[in-house]
Amino acid sequence: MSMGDQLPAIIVLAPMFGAILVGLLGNRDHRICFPIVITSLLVSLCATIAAAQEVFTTGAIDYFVGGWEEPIGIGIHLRIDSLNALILVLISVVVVLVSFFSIRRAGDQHSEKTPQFYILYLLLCVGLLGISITGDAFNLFVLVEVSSLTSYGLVAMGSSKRGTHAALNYLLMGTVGASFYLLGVGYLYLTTGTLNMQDIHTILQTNETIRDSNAVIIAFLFILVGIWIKMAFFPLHGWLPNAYSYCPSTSACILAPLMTKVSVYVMIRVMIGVFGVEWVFVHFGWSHLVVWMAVIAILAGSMLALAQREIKKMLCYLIVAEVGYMVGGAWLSDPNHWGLTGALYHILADAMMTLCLFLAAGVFAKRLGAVEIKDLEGLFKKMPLTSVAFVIAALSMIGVPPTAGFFSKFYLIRGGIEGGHWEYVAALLISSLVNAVLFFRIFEIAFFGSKPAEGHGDHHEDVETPSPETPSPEIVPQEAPWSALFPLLASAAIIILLGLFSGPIAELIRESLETLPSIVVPQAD
Amino acid sequence: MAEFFQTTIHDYFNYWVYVILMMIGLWAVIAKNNLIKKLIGLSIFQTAIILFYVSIGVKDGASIPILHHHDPAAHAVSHEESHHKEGHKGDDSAAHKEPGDDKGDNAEAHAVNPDLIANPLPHVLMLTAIVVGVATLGVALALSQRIFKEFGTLEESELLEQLKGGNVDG
Amino acid sequence: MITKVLATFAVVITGALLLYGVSDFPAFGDPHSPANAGVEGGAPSISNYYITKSYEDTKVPNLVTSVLADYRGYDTMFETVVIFAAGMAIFAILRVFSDEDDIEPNETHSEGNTFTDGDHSRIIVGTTVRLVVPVIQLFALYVVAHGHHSPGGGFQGGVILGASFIIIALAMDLDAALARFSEKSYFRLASVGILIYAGFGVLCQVLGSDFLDYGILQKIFLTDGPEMARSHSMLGVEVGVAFTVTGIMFAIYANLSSRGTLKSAL
Amino acid sequence: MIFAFDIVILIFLIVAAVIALNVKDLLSSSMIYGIYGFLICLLWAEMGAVDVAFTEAAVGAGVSTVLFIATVYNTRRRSSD
Repeated sequence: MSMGDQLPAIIVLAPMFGAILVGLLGNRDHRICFPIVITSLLVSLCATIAAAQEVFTTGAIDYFVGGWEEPIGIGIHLRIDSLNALILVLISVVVVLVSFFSIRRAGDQHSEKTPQFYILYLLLCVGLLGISITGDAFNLFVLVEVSSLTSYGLVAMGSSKRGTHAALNYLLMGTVGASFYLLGVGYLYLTTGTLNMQDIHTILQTNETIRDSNAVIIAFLFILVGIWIKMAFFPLHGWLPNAYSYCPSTSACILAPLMTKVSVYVMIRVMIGVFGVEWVFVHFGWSHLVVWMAVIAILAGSMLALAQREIKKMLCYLIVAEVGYMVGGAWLSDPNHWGLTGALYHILADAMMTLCLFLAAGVFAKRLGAVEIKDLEGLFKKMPLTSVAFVIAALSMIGVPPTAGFFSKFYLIRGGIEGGHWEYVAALLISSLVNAVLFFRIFEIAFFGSKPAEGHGDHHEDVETPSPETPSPEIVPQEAPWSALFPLLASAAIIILLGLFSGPIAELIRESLETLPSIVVPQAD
Repeated sequence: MAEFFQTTIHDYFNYWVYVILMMIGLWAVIAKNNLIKKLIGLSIFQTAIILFYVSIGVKDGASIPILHHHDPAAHAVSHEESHHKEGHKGDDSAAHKEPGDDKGDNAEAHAVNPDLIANPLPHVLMLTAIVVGVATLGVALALSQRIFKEFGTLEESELLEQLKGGNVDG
Repeated sequence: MITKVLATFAVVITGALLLYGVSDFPAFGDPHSPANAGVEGGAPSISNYYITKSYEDTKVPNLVTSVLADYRGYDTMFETVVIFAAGMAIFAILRVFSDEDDIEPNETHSEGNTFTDGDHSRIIVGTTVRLVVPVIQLFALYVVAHGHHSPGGGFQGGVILGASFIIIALAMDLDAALARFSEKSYFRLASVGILIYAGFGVLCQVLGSDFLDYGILQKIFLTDGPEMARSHSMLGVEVGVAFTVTGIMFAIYANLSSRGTLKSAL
Repeated sequence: MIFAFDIVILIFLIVAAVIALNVKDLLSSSMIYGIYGFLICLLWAEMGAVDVAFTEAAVGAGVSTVLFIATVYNTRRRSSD
């Protein structure tokens, strides 16, 4: 039994043993928490990289927990294939970066609860990694509950009054969403008799009576609605803006980039792995309606972001728009799957962009006390390095070529054109334009000072009497501490690397979609 | 009449009731003003889904999923006699060839007959769902206590007024 | 008012969709429905496999316990993680350390540590609880240990054990229960519970088989075949689950009933 | 699995659920939720799901009701709707 094929278990177990150790040893001395956390996450990171390497060289890794293999559905079946290998690497990279950002948090308020914070943090990593690996429909529900419960705890952990109310709303909607998913799996189990994703897939392909039965259509509908609620897809996004903007900044930095993206991956896994592409686009057939819902999500998200004054609220509505990109991309049903490639690539790109932006917003709130956009006075001078990372992430959001955001939009637009969804392509372009307006408005305030009319350039500052909002230049808050700077610059660098290597990465993703039958959906209009 | 009773009432009554219970729970989660009532609605919503899962695994005339005597052969024999009295259906389904136990049927003279034992899988899944439901309920009650400590009320209407009106700290 | 109309509208649609799905269901109680007897296209029915083969594999008469702890043990491990995470989340949300002003400070109970502490109205409750609690705890251990043969197991036994401490807190006051089961000890007990469960899994890996594959543990339990090893390790895993559930159930009650102060309580 | 018994409990369930949600006093609402919990536990025991019934009795109906009552004790007992 070489270590090689124990990888799926190691990936999930490393953070879990970290959480247990923090549980046992953490209360005695809080300084021991971070070393345990960082070692367990690094072990998991190496395991995911090794697994990804093995997947792209030899092929999918199948792992049967408990050694139950012969009849397929008996035990729980974990599977790493080219669809989720990159997602696993993404999760462990983001998790390691944010754990650096969380060092600073340990010092300040609520320091008695540091062990509990790290336990919830590690168990959230266990839930997210487990969701990406599992090949069993009910096991996915249990892991969704693990990650949801830990995220409710993380959101409500701060001292903000609005945060508690937002956490309760998040809990109510999240639980209803997870229960809808459970209901969908129940309908599927009742008609197919098994819980293993691959087994359901084979049954749905071979057995006509089941494939056309209403119960399977209703099962898919409820699984989809449940996942959409977890993903904050536009009409069901009510919980996200308050939950992520009023929670402690460390929690926002870990939840914003990952929770919604992993739910998008789950939707794609259910569409491809469980129901099968041709069942979804031919039998279920509502793909045009879903693309139109995605268009509405993109436009509404962008417009609402434009209307916001607080930075974090604005970023939250951008997340809602980005979710619209991915859902639309996945449902484009274009013949050679550029939409799906774009959606999967966008999961990687968008997670990094959101991470960088939320880290920057967290640092602004901590160092400058800047909650509103207009508070970002003279940012470039005060915090040059943070601003560099913020600008890179913003350019990537807009879709400027060297960054990852440009290439993901490029693939999505190409999928939209080939799939004949011109409304989707238009929505993408409009949203990029709105992002441009959004971020240049911030650049202007950050670079030129609060009121452009008041004469731009800070060299005038000492001449005029410093107006009340512009703090006098000598109290210039210095750069963010290294524990915040390292993840910021690292994520900005990854955004550019993802952009430069987008060709080979897209090729890796397309290789996983090769086996899908390319179906041309009869154009409804 | 018995025909009507058999087809509509017997076959689908359980599923009708689980849908009604679920809708009562969902309606309460959305429409009730008091947070505790919302949580009671959420619990009813979750127990209704558990009722649906358990009614998947029910078999007419089947016993609980515990094999009584240690020796399965002895067990299956006593099982068939005990069922003769109770339901005539049990008898002919016992003779019916089951895919599960046709292998080596004669070697294990009386392999356990799956039709006479309830399906254990939904029960396992629902143990998990009940425990997850209570965990979520605990966290939700902790949140509502903290909301009461900070806002002084548990009524959704008053909470929204306070959030919109006063400049509650961000 | 608008939310009530919106709610009714959403509920009616969801209910109609669900009932539309129900129309295709096999009859209730039908032993040959796909879930109970499998579908011709797919693999042989897994539940029939559990019923016919699980006694040979694991020597555990209670099919639910064998499927819960062995075949789908990975699910149950994450269920224990869910409970542990809920305990930690409630601690993080509600627990306060500084005794800032409490809302509606309840009249503090007299400091008596005896079950009745002289207050006549509590004599009946106090004496019965004093007699009943050891029996409850014994029954809880029986339920955990006897999970293989009768309904019960880690979760039920753990909850009953936790409930025995809750009864002490209700009959006397929270300080008496915390004196017997302090905060540090119930969080440590919960962590040890998960350590036992995951430890069994990793032990199987170390001995050379897959995660949670108990058959390999026959090298340790020195049983003649893997089946008995599976049965013993299932009992070990159930004990781990019972530890975690006991600790966390009492933690949830202690935090909720005392608004996180762990002082004046229900 | 006596079907008549099944129907009676199911009807009681719906009645208990509706009452639990409409009673104004939260303490009695929690107790009626306890009744609902034990009714559904009885139903599952009767449907052959003994482990689920045991868990629901201990965890679902038992501990949940205690947690509800603890929370109502620490907050307000009257509910507006």
